[in-house]
Amino acid sequence: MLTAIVFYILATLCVVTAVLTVTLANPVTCALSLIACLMCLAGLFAQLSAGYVAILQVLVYAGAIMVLFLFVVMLLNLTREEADEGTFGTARALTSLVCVAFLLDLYVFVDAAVGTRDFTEALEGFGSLAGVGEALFSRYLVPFEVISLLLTAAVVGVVAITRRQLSVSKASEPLKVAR
Amino acid sequence: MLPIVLPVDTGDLTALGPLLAVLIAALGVLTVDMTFEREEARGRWSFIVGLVGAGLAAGCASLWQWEAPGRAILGGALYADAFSSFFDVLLATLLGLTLVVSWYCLDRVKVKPAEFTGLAVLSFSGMFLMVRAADMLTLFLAIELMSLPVYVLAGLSAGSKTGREAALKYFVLGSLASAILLYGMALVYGVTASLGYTDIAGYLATASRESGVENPLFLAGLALMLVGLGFKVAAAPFHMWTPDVYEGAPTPVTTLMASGVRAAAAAALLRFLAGAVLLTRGHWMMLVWALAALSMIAGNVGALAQTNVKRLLAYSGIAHAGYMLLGLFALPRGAGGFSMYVAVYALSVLGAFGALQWFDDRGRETVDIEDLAGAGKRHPWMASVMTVFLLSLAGIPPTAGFAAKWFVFAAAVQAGYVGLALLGVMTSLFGAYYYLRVVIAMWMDEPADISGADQSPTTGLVLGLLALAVLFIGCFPGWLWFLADLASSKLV
Amino acid sequence: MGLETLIALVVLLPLAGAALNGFFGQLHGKRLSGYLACAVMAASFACAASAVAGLSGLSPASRSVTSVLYTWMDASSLRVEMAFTLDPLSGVMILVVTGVGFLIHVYSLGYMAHDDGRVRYFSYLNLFVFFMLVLVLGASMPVMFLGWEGVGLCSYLLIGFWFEDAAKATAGKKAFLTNRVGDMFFALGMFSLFWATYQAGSGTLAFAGLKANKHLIEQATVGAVPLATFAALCLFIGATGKSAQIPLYVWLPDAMAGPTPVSALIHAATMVTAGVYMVARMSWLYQMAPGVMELVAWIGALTALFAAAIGLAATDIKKVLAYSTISQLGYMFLGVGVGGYVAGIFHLVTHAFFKGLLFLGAGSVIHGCHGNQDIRKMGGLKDKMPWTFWTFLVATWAIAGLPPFAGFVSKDEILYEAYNSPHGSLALWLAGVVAAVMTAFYMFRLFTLTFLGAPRMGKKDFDHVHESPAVMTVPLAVLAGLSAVGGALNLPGGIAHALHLPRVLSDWLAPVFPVEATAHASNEWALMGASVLVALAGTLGALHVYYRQKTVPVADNARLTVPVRMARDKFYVDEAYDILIVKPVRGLGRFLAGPIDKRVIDRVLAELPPAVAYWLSARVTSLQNGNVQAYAVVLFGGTVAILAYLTLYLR
Amino acid sequence: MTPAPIHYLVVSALLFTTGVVGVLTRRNMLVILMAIELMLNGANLAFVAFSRMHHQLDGQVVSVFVMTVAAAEAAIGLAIVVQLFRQRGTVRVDETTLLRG
Repeated sequence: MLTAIVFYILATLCVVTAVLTVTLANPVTCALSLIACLMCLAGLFAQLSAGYVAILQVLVYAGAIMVLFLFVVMLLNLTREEADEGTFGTARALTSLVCVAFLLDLYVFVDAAVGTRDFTEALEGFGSLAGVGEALFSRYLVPFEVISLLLTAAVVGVVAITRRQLSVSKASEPLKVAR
Repeated sequence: MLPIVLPVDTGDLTALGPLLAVLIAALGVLTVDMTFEREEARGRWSFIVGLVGAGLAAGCASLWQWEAPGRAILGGALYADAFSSFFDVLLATLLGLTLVVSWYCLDRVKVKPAEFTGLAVLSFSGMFLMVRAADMLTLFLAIELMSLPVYVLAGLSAGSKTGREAALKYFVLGSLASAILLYGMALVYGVTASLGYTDIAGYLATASRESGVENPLFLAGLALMLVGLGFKVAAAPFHMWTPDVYEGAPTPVTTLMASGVRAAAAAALLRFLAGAVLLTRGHWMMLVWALAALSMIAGNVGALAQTNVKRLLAYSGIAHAGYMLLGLFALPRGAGGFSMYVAVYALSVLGAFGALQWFDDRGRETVDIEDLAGAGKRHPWMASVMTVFLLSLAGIPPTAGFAAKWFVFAAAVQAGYVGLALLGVMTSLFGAYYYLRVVIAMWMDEPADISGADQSPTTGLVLGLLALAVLFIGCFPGWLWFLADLASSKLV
Repeated sequence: MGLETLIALVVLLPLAGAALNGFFGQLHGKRLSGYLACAVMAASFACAASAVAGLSGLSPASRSVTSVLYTWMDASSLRVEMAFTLDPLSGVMILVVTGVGFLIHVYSLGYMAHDDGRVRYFSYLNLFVFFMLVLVLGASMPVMFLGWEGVGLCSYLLIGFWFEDAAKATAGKKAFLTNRVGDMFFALGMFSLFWATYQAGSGTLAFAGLKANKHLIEQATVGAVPLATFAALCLFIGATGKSAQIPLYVWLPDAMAGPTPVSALIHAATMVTAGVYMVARMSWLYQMAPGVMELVAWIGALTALFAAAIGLAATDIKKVLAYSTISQLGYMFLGVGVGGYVAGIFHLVTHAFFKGLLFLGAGSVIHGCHGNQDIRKMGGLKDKMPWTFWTFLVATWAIAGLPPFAGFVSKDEILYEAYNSPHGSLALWLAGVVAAVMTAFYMFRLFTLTFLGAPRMGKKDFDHVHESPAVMTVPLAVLAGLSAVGGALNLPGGIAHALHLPRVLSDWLAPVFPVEATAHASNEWALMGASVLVALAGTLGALHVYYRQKTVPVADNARLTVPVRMARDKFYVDEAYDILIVKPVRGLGRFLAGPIDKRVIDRVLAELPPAVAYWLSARVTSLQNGNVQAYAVVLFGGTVAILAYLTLYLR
Repeated sequence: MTPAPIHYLVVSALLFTTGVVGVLTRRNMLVILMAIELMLNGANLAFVAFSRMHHQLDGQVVSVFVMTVAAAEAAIGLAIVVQLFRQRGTVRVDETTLLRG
C-alpha cells in the first residue's frame, strides 16, 4: 500500500514537472523543473529495485548535466524577448494533438502486451552496484569501451567547436587554454 | 569479490583488426594533435596517421576468411563475419578517399585539417562498430559515436554563415531520432527480454504467433527503431534534414555524411532487419514498401527543382535510400543487391562530392549548377570524371550505378514486387533528368568563372582512379556482386 | 581466326581506338589521332566483312554465332552475359555501321582538320561506333540497352561538341529529356518480358531465350492486356524516342547543332535507326501483337508525312535533312509495321548510304561556304564545287525515289508491302505516296536552291567558296556509288523474277524473320509505276517552282500562306511541348519540391484533409521556411502514421 | 493498488511524449535540448521497468549507458547552441532559417 502511494506521488510529480519543463517560459525555471522531474524519476528507479541507477541518476543528471544546462542558460543571459516564447497557437496545439495520438497509440500497444502483467518479487541484490558493475565489465565490456570513445569524441568535438572563439580572441595561443 | 572474466581471446582480435586499426588511428590523430605545435605539421601528420589507419583497416579486413561462418564475439556484443568484413573494406576505402579528396578543400572552407581528420576518424570508428554491432546497446552507442563528431564537423567551418545552423538542425533532429530509436529498443527489450540480435531472432523463431512478431509491443518497438535507422539512411519521411544539412555543412563534411555515414547506417539497418527480425512478414513489409516508395518519389521529385548541386545530391540521396530498400524485399537474395547498392552509391556519391570540392576553388557553401557551366571546356578531365559519377548515380550503363540498380530491381521483380520496381524505373527517369542537367551544364553551357586551376593533381588522380573503378564495376560487376552476396546472404 | 574472335574484334577495336585517343591523344598528337581512329574503323570493317563472309559460309539455319566475352551480371536466376550474336540481321547492321562509319571518319579528317578539339572528337566518334556495335550485336536486351544508352550519351556529347551558343545546350537538354522518356519505356518493356519468363520458371533476357520462350510470353497478361502487347508497346515507345518518331521526334532537328559528320553518322545513318533495328529484332514479339504493329505502321506513316511537310518549309540546309531523316525513318517504321521487315531493313541500309552522303555533302557545302547554312543565301555552287554537286545530285536522286537508284528500290518495296501485306492497307500506301511526293519536292527544292541558279550571297563570299579537299570528296564519291547501285541488294521481286536474279537481302535475312512472305501480286508493276510517277511529279514540281520560276523562300511571314507558315514554325510543336510537357514537369517538380522544404507544414499538411487544413493554415504560415521544427513534425508525423497503421493492422 | 509494469510504462510514455511536445513546439533551443533529455529519460524508465519485469539486469545497464550518452549529447548540443548564439545572437530555432528550399 505504501509503495503504491509513493509511486503515485512520484509519478504525478514526475509528469507534472515534465509538463512544466516544456511549458514554462523562462529557461531557468524549465531547467529547475527538469531537475525536479529527474529527481522524482530517481525515486521511481529506486522503487524498481534499481538502486545503482537511481544514485547515478541523481549524480549524473542532477549533479552534472543539469548544472551544465543552467550554466549555459546563465552564460547566454537571454534577454526577456529572447526567452519569451510567444503564444501557444494553433500549430502548436495541433502538433500536441499529434503527440497525443502518439501517446494513445503507444498506450494501446503497451496495454495489449503487458497490461495484465505483475512484478514478481525481486531477488536479493538485484540492481545493486555489484550486479550492475559485474555486467558492465563482462557482458557489456564492449559498450563500456565504446562509451569511453564516445566521451572522447564529445570532448574533442566540444573543444573543436569552441576553440574557434578562443583563437579569434587569442590567436597566438589557441590550444593551451582549451586543453 | 566477484570473479570478472574478460571475454576476450586472441582469435577475436584478428577479427576485430579493422576496427582496432581505426581506433588506434583515432587515438593516434588525437596524440598528433596534442604533440605538434605548428598547425601545419599537426594537419599533415594527422592526415598521414588517418590514411595509414584506413589502409591498415582495409588490409586487415581483406585478410578475413570470407567463407568462414560468422559468430558473435566479445561476450556477444560484436559480430565477426563476412558481412562486417565487406563493410570494413568499404568503410576503410571511404575513409581514405574522404581524407584524400577533402584534403585540399579544408583550407578553403576554413576547417582545420587536424580537427577534421580527428573527428572524421572518430566518426568512422563508430561506423565500423555499427556494421558489426550484435546487440541493440552497442548499435545505439555506435550510432552516437558516429553522429556526434559529424554534428560538430558540420558546424566547424570558421567562415561559414550556415555551418552552425546546419549543425544545429542535424543535432536536434538527430537527437530526436536517436531518442525515438532508443524508445523503440526499450519496447523490443520489453518483449524479448534481451538486447542481442541472436536472442531476438531466437525469441521470434520460438514464440507462438500471438506473442512473436505479432506482439503489439514488439511491432511498435520495431517501428520506432525503423524510424531511428531510417533517419540515418535518410529515407522519407525522415529525410527532411538532408538538404539543409548537406547544403550548410562544409563540402568535405557533406562528403563524409553522404558516403560513410549512410553506408554504415544502411549496413546496420540490413543487419538488424535481416539478422534480428524475420523481415519477410507481409504487413511489416508494407511499411518498408511505403518508405521505399515515398523515398523514391520525394527524393526524385524534390531534386528536380534544385539549382544547388549539394542540395540536388541530397535529394537524390533520399531517392537512393528508396532504391536500396528495394533490395530488402527479396531476402535473402536481395541482401546482396542491397549491400552492393550501398557500396556503389557510397563510392559514386563520394566521387561526385569530391569532384565538386575540386571545382569549388573558393570554398563556398553553395555550388550552383551554373557554377559548373563550361567545366568541360576548361577542365575536360575533371568534367569527365564528374560525369562518370553523375551517370553512375543516374544509373546509366556502363557505370556501376546501372549494375547496382539492375541487381536490386531484379531482386524486387523476382520477389514479386513488380509495382515497386516499376515505380523505381519511372522515378529514375526523373533522376536521369536532374543529374544530366549538371552534365549538360558542364559540357554545353558557356564557361562560368570557376577556375579549379590551382587544384591538386593528386586529388584529381585519385578521383580519376575512382571514376575508372566505377566504370570497371559497371563493366564487370560480377566480383562485387559475388562478394556482396557472399557477405550478406548469410545474414538472413 | 574463329568467328567468335572476329565478332569480339569488330566491337573492341573501336573501343580500343577511343581509349587510345581518349587517354593518350594529347601525347601522340592531333594529326595522329585522326589516322588512328580511321585505322581502327578500317580494321573493324575488315573484321566485320570477314565475319559476315564466314557467316555466309554456314548453312542458313545455323547462321547465328554468339561470342561470349564474360558474365556481366549474375543475380541467381537472372544471368546476363556480355555476349554478342552475329546473325544475318546484325551482320547487315555491322557492315553498315563500320562501313559508313569508316567513310565518315575519313571525311572527318578533312572536316575537322582545323578544330582544336580533334582528339576528343575522334575519341567520342570511336566510342560511339563501339556502343552502336554493342547495340546491334548485343545478344540480350540488357546488352542492347547498354549500347542504347551509350550511343545516346555519345550523341549528346557530340551535339554539345561545339558549345558556343546557348541554343546548343538547350538542344542537348531536349535530346536528353525526350530520349529518357523513351529509355524508361524500353526498360519497362524489358522488365515485363523478364517478369513473364521468370514467372514461368525460366527467367531470361537473351534474345534467343526470349524467342524460345515466346509461348510463355504469349500466355502472360498484365491486367487485362496481353503481356506481349504491353511489352511491344513499351519497346516501341522506346524506339520512337531513339528513332525520332511522333511524338518524341522533337530532339532530332535540334541535334543538328553538332558537327556535320556527326549528324551524318549518328543522326542519319546509324543511331537513329536503332529503333527500327530493335523492332525488327523483336519481330516475333510484334507478330504476337498485331494491334501494336498497326500502331507502328501508322505512327511511321504519319511521321513520314508530318516531317516531310515541315521539310517543305525549312530553310536551313541541315534542318531540311534532319526532317527528311525523320520522314525516312517513318518510312522504315511503316515497313516493319506492316510486317515488311526486310523492306524496312533494306531502306535502313540504302538510307544510310544516301542520307550519309547528303549530310556529308551538306557538310562540304557548309565547309565551302564558311559556315553558312541558310539555303536562301546559297545558289550557283554547281561550278564551284563540282564533286559535291554531282554526288549530292546522286543522293537527291536516290532519296527522291527516282529509278534506278537505291532509294527508289527500297522505298518502292516499302510501299509495295504497305499495300499488299496482310497488315497493310490502301490508306497506309496513300500516306506513303503523299510523303513520297513531298520528299521529292523538298529534296529538289534544296538541291536547286543550293547548287543551281544565280548565287545569292555576297560577291566576296562567293569568290571564297571552294571545293573540299580530296579526303572529303572521296568518301562522297564512294557513298554516291553505293547510293546509285545499292538497290541491287534487293531488286524488286518482279524484276528479279524476270531477270532470274537473286534477291540478296531477302534471302540473306530469311532465317531471321517470321516467314510471312507477301505473295508477288500482280499489282507490283502498277505500284512501281505509281511510285515513279509521284517521284517525278515532286521532282518536276520543285524544279518548276525553284529553277524555272526562280522562287526564293522569303522570311516575311505575312507573305506566306498559313499552312506554309505553320509548317515553317514546325506546327508549333515545340511550343506545345513547352506548354504541355516541359512546363508541367517543371511545375510538378516545383510543386512537389515546395512542400518538402518550403513552408513544409503550410503545404504538406494543408493538402491533407481539407477540414484540418483550413484550421491549420493560419498557424502554419507563421512557421518559417527552413524551420527545423517543421522537419521534426514531419519526422514525428511519419512515426505516428506508422504506429497508426500498425494499430489498424492489429485490429 | 500495487503498481504494475503498465503503470511505470504509462509514466515512461508520458515523459517521452512530453519531451516530443517540447521538441516540436518550443522555440528556445535550450529548452529543446532539455526536452530531448526528457525523452531519453522516458526511454530509461521503460528500460528499468522492463528490467525489473523480466528480472534481468540488461535494462538497467542500458540506462546507465544512456545517461552517459545524454551527457555527451548535451555537451555537444550546448556547444553548438552557444556558438550559434555567438554568430546569430539568438537561440530561437524559428530564426535560424537561412538554409531552406
